[in-house]
Amino acid sequence: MPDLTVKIGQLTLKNPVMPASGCFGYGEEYAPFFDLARLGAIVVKGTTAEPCAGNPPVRLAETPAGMLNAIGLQNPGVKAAKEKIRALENVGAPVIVNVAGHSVEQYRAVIAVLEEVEAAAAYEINISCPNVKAGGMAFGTDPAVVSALVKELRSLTDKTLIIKLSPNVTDIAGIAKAAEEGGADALSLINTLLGMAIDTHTKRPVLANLTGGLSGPAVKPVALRMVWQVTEAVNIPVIGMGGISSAQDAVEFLLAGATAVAIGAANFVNPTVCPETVQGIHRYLEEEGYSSVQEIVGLAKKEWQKTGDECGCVKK
Amino acid sequence: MPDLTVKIGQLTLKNPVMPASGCFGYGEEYAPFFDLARLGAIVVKGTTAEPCAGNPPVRLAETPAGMLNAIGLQNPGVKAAKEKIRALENVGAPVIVNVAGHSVEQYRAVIAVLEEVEAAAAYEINISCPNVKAGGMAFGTDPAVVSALVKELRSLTDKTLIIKLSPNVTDIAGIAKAAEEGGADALSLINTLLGMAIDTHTKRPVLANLTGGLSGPAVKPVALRMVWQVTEAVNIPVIGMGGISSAQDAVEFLLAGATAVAIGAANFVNPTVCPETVQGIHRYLEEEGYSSVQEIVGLAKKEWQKTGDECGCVKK
Amino acid sequence: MTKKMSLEIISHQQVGSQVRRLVLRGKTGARPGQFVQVAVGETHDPYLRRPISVHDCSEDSLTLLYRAAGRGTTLLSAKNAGDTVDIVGPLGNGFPHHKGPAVVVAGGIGAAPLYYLLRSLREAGQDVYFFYGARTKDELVMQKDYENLVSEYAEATDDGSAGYHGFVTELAQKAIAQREAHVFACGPEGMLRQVSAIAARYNRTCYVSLEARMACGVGACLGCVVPVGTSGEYKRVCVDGPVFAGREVFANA
Amino acid sequence: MTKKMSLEIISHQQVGSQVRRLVLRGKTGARPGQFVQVAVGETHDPYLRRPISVHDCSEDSLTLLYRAAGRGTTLLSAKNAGDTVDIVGPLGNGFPHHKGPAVVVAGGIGAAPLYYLLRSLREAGQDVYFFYGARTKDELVMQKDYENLVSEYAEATDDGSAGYHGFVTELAQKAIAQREAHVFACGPEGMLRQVSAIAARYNRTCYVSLEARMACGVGACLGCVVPVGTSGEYKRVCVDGPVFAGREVFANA
Ligand SMILES: Cc1cc2nc3c(=O)[nH]c(=O)nc-3n(C[C@H](O)[C@H](O)[C@H](O)COP(=O)(O)OP(=O)(O)OC[C@H]3O[C@@H](n4cnc5c(N)ncnc54)[C@H](O)[C@@H]3O)c2cc1C
Ligand SMILES: Cc1cc2nc3c(=O)[nH]c(=O)nc-3n(C[C@H](O)[C@H](O)[C@H](O)COP(=O)(O)OP(=O)(O)OC[C@H]3O[C@@H](n4cnc5c(N)ncnc54)[C@H](O)[C@@H]3O)c2cc1C
Ligand SMILES: Cc1cc2nc3c(=O)[nH]c(=O)nc-3n(C[C@H](O)[C@H](O)[C@H](O)COP(=O)(O)O)c2cc1C
Ligand SMILES: Cc1cc2nc3c(=O)[nH]c(=O)nc-3n(C[C@H](O)[C@H](O)[C@H](O)COP(=O)(O)O)c2cc1C
Ligand code: FES
Ligand code: FES
Repeated sequence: MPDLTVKIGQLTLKNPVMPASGCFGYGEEYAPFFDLARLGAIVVKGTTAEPCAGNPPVRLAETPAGMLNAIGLQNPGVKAAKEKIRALENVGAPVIVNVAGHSVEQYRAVIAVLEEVEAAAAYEINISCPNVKAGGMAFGTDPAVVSALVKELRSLTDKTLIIKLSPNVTDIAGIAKAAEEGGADALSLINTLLGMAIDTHTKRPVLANLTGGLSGPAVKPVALRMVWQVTEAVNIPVIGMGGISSAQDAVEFLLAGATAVAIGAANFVNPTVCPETVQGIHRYLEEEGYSSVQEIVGLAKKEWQKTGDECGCVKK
Repeated sequence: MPDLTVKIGQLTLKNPVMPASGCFGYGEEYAPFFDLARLGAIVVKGTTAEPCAGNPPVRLAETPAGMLNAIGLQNPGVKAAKEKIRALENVGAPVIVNVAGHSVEQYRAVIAVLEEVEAAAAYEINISCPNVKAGGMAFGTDPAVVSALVKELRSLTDKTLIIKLSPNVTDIAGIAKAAEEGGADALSLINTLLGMAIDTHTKRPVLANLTGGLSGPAVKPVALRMVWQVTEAVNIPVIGMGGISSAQDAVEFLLAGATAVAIGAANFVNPTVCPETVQGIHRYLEEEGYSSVQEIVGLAKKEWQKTGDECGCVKK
Repeated sequence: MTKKMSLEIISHQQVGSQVRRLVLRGKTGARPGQFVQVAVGETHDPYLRRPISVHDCSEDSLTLLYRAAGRGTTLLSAKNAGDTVDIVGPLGNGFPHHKGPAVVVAGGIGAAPLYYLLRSLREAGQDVYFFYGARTKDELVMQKDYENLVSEYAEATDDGSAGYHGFVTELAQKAIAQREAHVFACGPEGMLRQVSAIAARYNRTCYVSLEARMACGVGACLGCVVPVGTSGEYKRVCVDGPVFAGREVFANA
Repeated sequence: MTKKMSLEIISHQQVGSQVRRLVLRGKTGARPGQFVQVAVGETHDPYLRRPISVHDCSEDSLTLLYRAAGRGTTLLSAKNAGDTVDIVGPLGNGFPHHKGPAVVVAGGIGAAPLYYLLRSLREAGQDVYFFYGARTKDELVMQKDYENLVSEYAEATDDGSAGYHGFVTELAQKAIAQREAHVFACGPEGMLRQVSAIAARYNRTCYVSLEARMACGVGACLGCVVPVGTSGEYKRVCVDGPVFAGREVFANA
């Protein structure tokens, strides 16, 4: 029986698999398909200080091996979300609350309400949100802003603080280090890549919001690369995500250095993908003769010796 | 008979379709499949000052709806490449030479040789190459570096100067503006997204080079978004690429604002994709009642009125 | 109970120019107006499931009627009897039960879910007046099957190639005006909006079945929303619908 | 002439535990040792074509023998007689012509391209000594077909479940030592390296057919390279190979 438990901040998860925020509602939608207690954790939808209606439709577009979404943070606001989070109290898996905002005050307001809610075991801070003060550029694109935001939030809570990184940046490792310096307990990545779809019949963008977030198998190679780079750069655990659809995908992220994994869009395609992934990781560890999931975290780094340099003809 | 011609700098292309650099060798490999004169232009492999052996194998990995490559600029060096370019002189399509380097001197050296070669009608400068002086960070990630590099190259040539942008940046529009300010005649985008693959059996990265460039249909939504953003930001023509596999894909890029398109990995899957795309664009224009391809360049921008803001609940 | 199931194909026939009838073996307990999310292939491209209404359902079978138009449904159409199809369902609220006569209006492939509704209304002994419209004759499929279930049946085509020459809403208008009946409709949005407006005018309860692009189909992704009322609020087509009161989704109707 | 073609499947049979024999209708003019790039599906996933050797070729047919192991080949294996398969080919250099007797060594599915080679050597009246190895009996397929074409035939399995208990290179070693013959081999890299070394020791010309991950298959992408010689230079398996002189690719052999 391999040991599947992993630690993320103060949380001990019974296994390293959780749904990704925004892809699992508040859990109730997937309860008909399997016992939610089989999850390592439950990550709920991005929660804002005030209720948010979200973007107008069309909000979805299918893309090759993936999808675009432009939901736009639709959520009932933290006061209503609190009740839904409390309803998950005895579900048998810790609840991680994804927190969104367009200003530091908005993040602070969400945490202020949830500090009292015992069922909210950890915060996952979505820093891909457009920052109103910075003219709409996302919080997560500037290391100085990230570090300041994380410091501020760190001062507000003793709960596990996870910072969720945007992949739409030049230097993901730099952003990750800034979050670590700010006091994050863990990082999660990647959020969606910014994309677009155009309809050649109507000659208009498909999404009412123009752009949307790309996720699904298409983004897996980018996500895996970023998880590798970030786990090289920081000493806090990383929750890896982006295109995971099977246990094999999940194992790739663990080998690359992720301590746990989250599954997003794949839930839509296969509502039982999360428990199947737990089982599959279990089987992989058994077949390969490992006694715990921790043994394979980052293993590809140890196995790997770069045989060349970045380009065969660079002479540094 | 719709007019398919487009202008890129001083070049007038008979149609807006060309193969992407590195995906079409020096043309000869695809000559058995169709008459190369049917192409708007031929873009040849990245050329460096000295011969370059490239990266060790494994250089390729298949990914969902795409592929990773880590060829590493293998090419015979500009002196040998010159002969291959001359061999294309009478092929019936202008030749665009992709130029790569790890320092400003290296780019300069390539151009110095090619200035004498009439068959080299234009340069496409690949600024995704790791910059030795900047510790391996790519040239294309810093607007100041881009602008300085382009200025330098501009002073060396009167030929059409196309700058090829890396998508691995926070602010593609800012980089594009820097290239325009530096004196570029046109831009091409996107180069590949940096990605990685891990083999769960060997527990090692698949590519000997660790990371590779992701291309193919998987990246199309990201490419399309960047083409939209860049054509909003600059006044020079853009050659759009990234995941184009059909005329419909090509039309999406034109509608988004690209003046021409390039097709990369899809040549590997369908060696006649380029001429089929030319035909398909022709058919689209006829069916939709346009008399020239220029009429649809950027049309989606005109058709589109943003119905919301970036997030339904941002109050700026 | 909503489940993920792999069902064997009993038959898969072409019943119209682009329309296929897919009969699957299995007990789903689906109600009229519900739908299933169909996996059209085995790979990551196409990526998402396709929402398809329940055309009919029995103790041990589930029938779908769909138009093989785009990439995913075309891929689905290549499957043969004996192959299996992976579905998630039944999903959605379905049509509500109401006593008394019903006016049922179908536009094009929107007829698909109405067959099961007609059959259950018929079994409950209710009078049904059914109006079946399409752009052209070719798009009317399996007309006899519908006709056999109803008290009154009429067709309309935009081009006059079959039945009444004009919109099906014009036929429906008369029936709605004449009869004290509940109205049910499925078809293109423009048609549904009009049917809702007509029903409102005559003060009839009216239910429309909507379409929206879906990812999860179970209410989790918030991708399939429609605006309801006039407050700027959104509801999810997959779980709050696909059947809505006409007044709710066509506020100005 | 290298072309993109859509060929009809004449037959598609399982001939071993995971091995399928695919016969396509069409004139390709392929030579022994060449390969084709096969489109395994119709969508973007799997994305790349699969390189498969020409197992046999006639005026109006092309036969492939492949192991349905991974995602792409498994998808291919679902195609039936009457369906079409899209290929690009013939590609690669093929085996060179040499007069005189030949020692031919096959490892596992590496036997596939050697069948056509054996047939053409036989038709040219050349003596052929064929050694067929695999890990276990199950991986030896269509043995009779090979046996019928050659002067000497022997099998080897790593586990002793059929023929000689040991590596096929041990059988080949004796034959190469004894006979003044050219050597041809296809199979796992380790085996090819050894066969090259043995041939070098006895000063025989030796040709090996290599595998590499490919994208284009036509020499354009530079993805499929192998190091040649000792200079750090690379050659493309798809156009400079797949057949190489043993000495060239196993420099220290
Ligand atoms: C609740 C519901 C019930 C439906 N019932 C039926 C039915 O019984 N018979 C039938 O023929 N069709 C039905 N549809 C429409 C059907 O879902 C679409 O025709 C189908 O998804 C198109 O897929 P494609 O592969 O043909 O097209 P593609 O162009 O490949 O589709 C691309 C993407 O857009 C989505 N999409 C495209 N058109 C529609 C549409 N009209 N509605 C929703 N999503 C769309 C697809 O699901 C997919 O995600 C129903 C839709 C909904 C929402
Ligand atoms: C010139 C040449 C001739 C070949 N001839 C035959 C043959 O006659 N019969 C046969 O069974 N096999 C042959 N192979 C090997 C065959 O190409 C691979 O087994 C096949 O590509 C694996 O695809 P998959 O879908 O099963 O695996 P996947 O795991 O889905 O493959 C993923 C990717 O890796 C590549 N890949 C995986 N394994 C190999 C491999 N061993 N060689 C090259 N690429 C690989 C695939 O092409 C694909 O791009 C040949 C290979 C080459 C290069
Ligand atoms: C429909 C949808 C809604 C999402 N909503 C959120 C959200 O509210 N907050 C957040 O941090 N990430 C959100 N994400 C991003 C996912 O949590 C995840 O980071 C991303 O989708 C990559 O994983 P995947 O490829 O497995 O989907 C959303 C993704 C999707 C597809
Ligand atoms: C095998 C391969 C080699 C490439 N080599 C080069 C190169 O030498 N120079 C360059 O600027 N881009 C190179 N590229 C990037 C392509 O030109 C193109 O920008 C990218 O692949 C996106 O297009 P696609 O999705 O159509 O492939 C290469 C891409 C591939 C797949
Ligand atoms: S499709 Fe996901 S909420 Fe309706
Ligand atoms: S596969 Fe492209 S060069 Fe060989």
